[in-house]
Amino acid sequence: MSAAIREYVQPGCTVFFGGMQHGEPSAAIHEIVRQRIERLTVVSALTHTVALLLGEGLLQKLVVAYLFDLYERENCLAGRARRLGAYPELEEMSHYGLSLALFAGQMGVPFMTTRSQLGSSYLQHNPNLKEIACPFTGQKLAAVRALNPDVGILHTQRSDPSGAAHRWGSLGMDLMGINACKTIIITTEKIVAPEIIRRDPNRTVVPSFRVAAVVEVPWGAYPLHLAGCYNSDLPAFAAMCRVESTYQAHVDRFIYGVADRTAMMQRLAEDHGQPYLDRLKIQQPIESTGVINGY
Amino acid sequence: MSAAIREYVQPGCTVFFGGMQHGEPSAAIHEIVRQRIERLTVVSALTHTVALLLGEGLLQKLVVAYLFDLYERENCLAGRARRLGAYPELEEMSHYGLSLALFAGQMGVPFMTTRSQLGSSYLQHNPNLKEIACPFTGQKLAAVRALNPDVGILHTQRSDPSGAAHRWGSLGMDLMGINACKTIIITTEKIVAPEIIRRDPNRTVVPSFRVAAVVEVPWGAYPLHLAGCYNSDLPAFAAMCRVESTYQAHVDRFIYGVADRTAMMQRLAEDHGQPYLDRLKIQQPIESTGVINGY
Amino acid sequence: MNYTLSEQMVVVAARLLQDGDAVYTGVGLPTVAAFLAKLTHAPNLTIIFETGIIRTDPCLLPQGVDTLPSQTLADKLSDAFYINTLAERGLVNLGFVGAGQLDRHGNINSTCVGDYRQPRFRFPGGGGACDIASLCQNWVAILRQKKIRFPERVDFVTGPGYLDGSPGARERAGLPPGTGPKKVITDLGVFGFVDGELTLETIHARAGVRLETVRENVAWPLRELPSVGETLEPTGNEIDLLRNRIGYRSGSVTESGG
Amino acid sequence: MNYTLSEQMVVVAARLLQDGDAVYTGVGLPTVAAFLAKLTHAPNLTIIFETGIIRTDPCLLPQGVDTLPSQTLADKLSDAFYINTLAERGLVNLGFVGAGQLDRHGNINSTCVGDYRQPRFRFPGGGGACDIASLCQNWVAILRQKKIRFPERVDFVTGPGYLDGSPGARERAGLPPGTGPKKVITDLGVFGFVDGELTLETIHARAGVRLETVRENVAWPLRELPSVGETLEPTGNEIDLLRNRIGYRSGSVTESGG
Repeated sequence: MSAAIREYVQPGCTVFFGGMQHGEPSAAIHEIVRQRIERLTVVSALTHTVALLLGEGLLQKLVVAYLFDLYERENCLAGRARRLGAYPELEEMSHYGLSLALFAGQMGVPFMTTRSQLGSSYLQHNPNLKEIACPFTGQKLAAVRALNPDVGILHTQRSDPSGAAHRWGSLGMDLMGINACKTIIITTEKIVAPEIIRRDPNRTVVPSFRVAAVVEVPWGAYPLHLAGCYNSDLPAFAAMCRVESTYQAHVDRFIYGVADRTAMMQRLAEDHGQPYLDRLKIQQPIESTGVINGY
Repeated sequence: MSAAIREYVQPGCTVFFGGMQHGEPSAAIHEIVRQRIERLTVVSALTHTVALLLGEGLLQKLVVAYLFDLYERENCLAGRARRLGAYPELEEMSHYGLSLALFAGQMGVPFMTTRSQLGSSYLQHNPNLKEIACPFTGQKLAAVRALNPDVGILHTQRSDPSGAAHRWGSLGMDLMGINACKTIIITTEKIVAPEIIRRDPNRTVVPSFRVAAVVEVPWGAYPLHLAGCYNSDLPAFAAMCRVESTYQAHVDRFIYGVADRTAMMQRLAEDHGQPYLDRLKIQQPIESTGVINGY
Repeated sequence: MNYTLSEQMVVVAARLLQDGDAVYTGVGLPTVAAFLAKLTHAPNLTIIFETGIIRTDPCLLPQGVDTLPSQTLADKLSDAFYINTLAERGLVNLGFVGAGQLDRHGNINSTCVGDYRQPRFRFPGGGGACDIASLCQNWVAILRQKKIRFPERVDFVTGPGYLDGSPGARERAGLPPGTGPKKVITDLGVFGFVDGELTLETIHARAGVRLETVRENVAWPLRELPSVGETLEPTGNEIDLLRNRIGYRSGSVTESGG
Repeated sequence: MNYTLSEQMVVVAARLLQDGDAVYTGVGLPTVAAFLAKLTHAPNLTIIFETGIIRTDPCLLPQGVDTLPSQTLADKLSDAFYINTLAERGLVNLGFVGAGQLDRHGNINSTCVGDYRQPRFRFPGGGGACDIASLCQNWVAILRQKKIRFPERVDFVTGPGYLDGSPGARERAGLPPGTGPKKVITDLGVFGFVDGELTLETIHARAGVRLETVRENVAWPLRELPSVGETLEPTGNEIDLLRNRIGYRSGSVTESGG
């Protein structure tokens, strides 16, 4: 993880994180904090641990529809960013607008359209939204300019060593987001044999020639839930962010104070007992019927 | 099948058939022929049994990128259509163009863009393609007008009784095509319990509120192959279409002469022996590892 | 009958849903309302969450929109793109949104108060609220009512209501014809729209709310139906389902959707 | 060494592929060429079929592009949309196309001869050929050479070559900068492009093809490299792989991709 982040996430670059309220690459985000990679532009939707980049003053710009932590009454992170002189520039659009920006990026076209956001104030404040007329019908549309982040990080349930990975559960902006990126890092709960991936190639996220690095990192989305792997521990995360003292203690002990995610999970087990983590695991797994291929 | 086709496929309507060289809804197409539903506009990509609609004079218009049977040296179908006074109007664009027309239809926006087809003659002859300039960059783009077929038919490997269905294998234009349609008919190799579908909801094609009818029809894609089910018998189909005599004998015996696909497959077994069909079945099935959900 | 104002709000919202509807809901009261409708008069309801979850069975009450319970045994798991294409196609009958503020013409603001670049107050942002407010056939806002949250004109239109309230304003802006806010449900009353203006329809009188309180908690002279009624109370069955089947506890989920 | 002209064409095509390339191939010779490249000098080749199949392992030789063998154990199964987004993003290094006709400036016609609405001759249509010719970083046409198939100017541009041949014509049309046809492989020779004009590079002399035959089978005065070479013959290893490992029999697959 350390090497992949160091090589591909440069200070000042634009990063997309997958995981819209589901299975975000939080271990990768911790590593970015640990390496203190600064002046990042972050493109993301409903990711929670991006809050740490805000609190640690590593953001230059946020391209988002929503970030809970901008609500200064609720926690200490935006205030910390201000004090560090690193309150990010905001570029805002709606969630659908953001998904279209990334989709256009995936497609290699300069924009996509929707009627959403017409009549709203987003169009006045975001230069990457413009009103246009349809060449066939004349109707008004909001054009959303394409986004191609420098690097994208997606956490997945399983991947082969080449980066052919399976992700399932709700997909938020994962597919258009990761496909839009110039460089792709896959983090995964488990590295598996290529055959496991290729027996169900419909579920493969991107072909491996698109993947720059693959990192195995169990619990890589904690404190988020990840389908098939573990439930979320978000209430604890939200409580920790509320005030400076608990926040500072948390980042010192669980990010700067450890080498990696494995060490972090060990500390969590030490501090709270192994049952604290065990209760997050899937209690009643439901396995799907597979699909058949072959000839 | 008979009732679903009679109710939803009206003379003169626009029909989308899924299955781009993979698992097309051929049983449904046979039923349309059997009911002699005329003046159809067909939107499709690399479907083979659409040839029967051409040969039977049931087409008014084709919205396609390619149809083998337009090649009059190769078989008798376009010639038959001419003699029946039903050689269809052609609206042509590239395959990617067609997928974008359907994608725009799915999205509910009036067009999508690509650089493909710029410089080509498609733009001069198809009024549903127009050159536009990007509002952000000024660059030229081909705008492809949205298509929303009246009815779409997709054949699937398994579906629950509500129409929540799983389809896998190569997907051609299946997803954007079926989503673009106003009314959706799902045909399926096998009706299964809802739980089978819901244990892998990432694979579900459309939510069931979008589905008007579900029809169980084993061998529903024959003579095409269908992942997990059977290999193709396309050489036999192509040979049959070459000359009038074999073509006429085929449609008389296997379409007009039977009530449904079950009866057709029985006739095939009678005429050629059961091993003829058995050899099409998957000889070496490869089953995927399932996915886990639950909490 | 004992019930909380949150329960009253949920019940009003649930009753707006019709059998066969597809509803786009956010975390909190809207999801509870959808589950309640499903268990009462709308068994064929389809519930859509913005991360891509489409389900017809209720699930364990999500603490967020997206949880393993809300994913598990869903009818379809898709993404934020797919569910909005359903909305833009006109296939989503109703959307629920929360809002930081809501103005006289139903415009919502979940972005900021004051100048956009130097705001006096920052909300977390609109998320998918603009998409719901723009694209669903109709939408309903649910929020607690305080005067500061009901300004005459919002500083930032995060989600379009009837804009300036003039006839056809949404359509002129390019929004899909016939869409717009249908109801606003607060802890004080229920509002509709007449000529594009927020209009009080009923107050939660049985729960002790007075007309004066409703009027005092908007920043302009409130338009009212000629005869403002009393909000129909929850039935015993509804409260039983809410508490014992759905597991809803007032205060156990946050108020806002979208 | 005994080999057929089809085998010669395949070998020329295979040698155009570089290790690490992503190649968009159609049925027939192009697929055989990609498999051969994979087994010789380009083990890290990614092969893309237009129905959505992306694979890095060769498979049983498909009779069509899409068969159960070509689907099974693919690296990714997607759709016609996805693979073209890869191309438009500039991520596909080379595309192979077939063509009904190819003209002096590399424009291909797989649509019709004569007036579009009253054609003298109808081809089956372009399929994905226009997408490959428009979007891939470069493309290669493979077709058998007859004069009638090499007119000076095609009646319908199904896939853009260098258009009128003027400098920057593709870019002026809006096509991605730097794209365009790179080679044309026929059963007589191999052509490149100089100043946007088809230019003979080598002839299959060892297989008995004469320069005159190549010249006679285009409809205009053919441009040639100052010194037209002989196409490098297939090696014994290539022929062995083609026949015994890939299972290619000349005539067993059709010529055209796209």
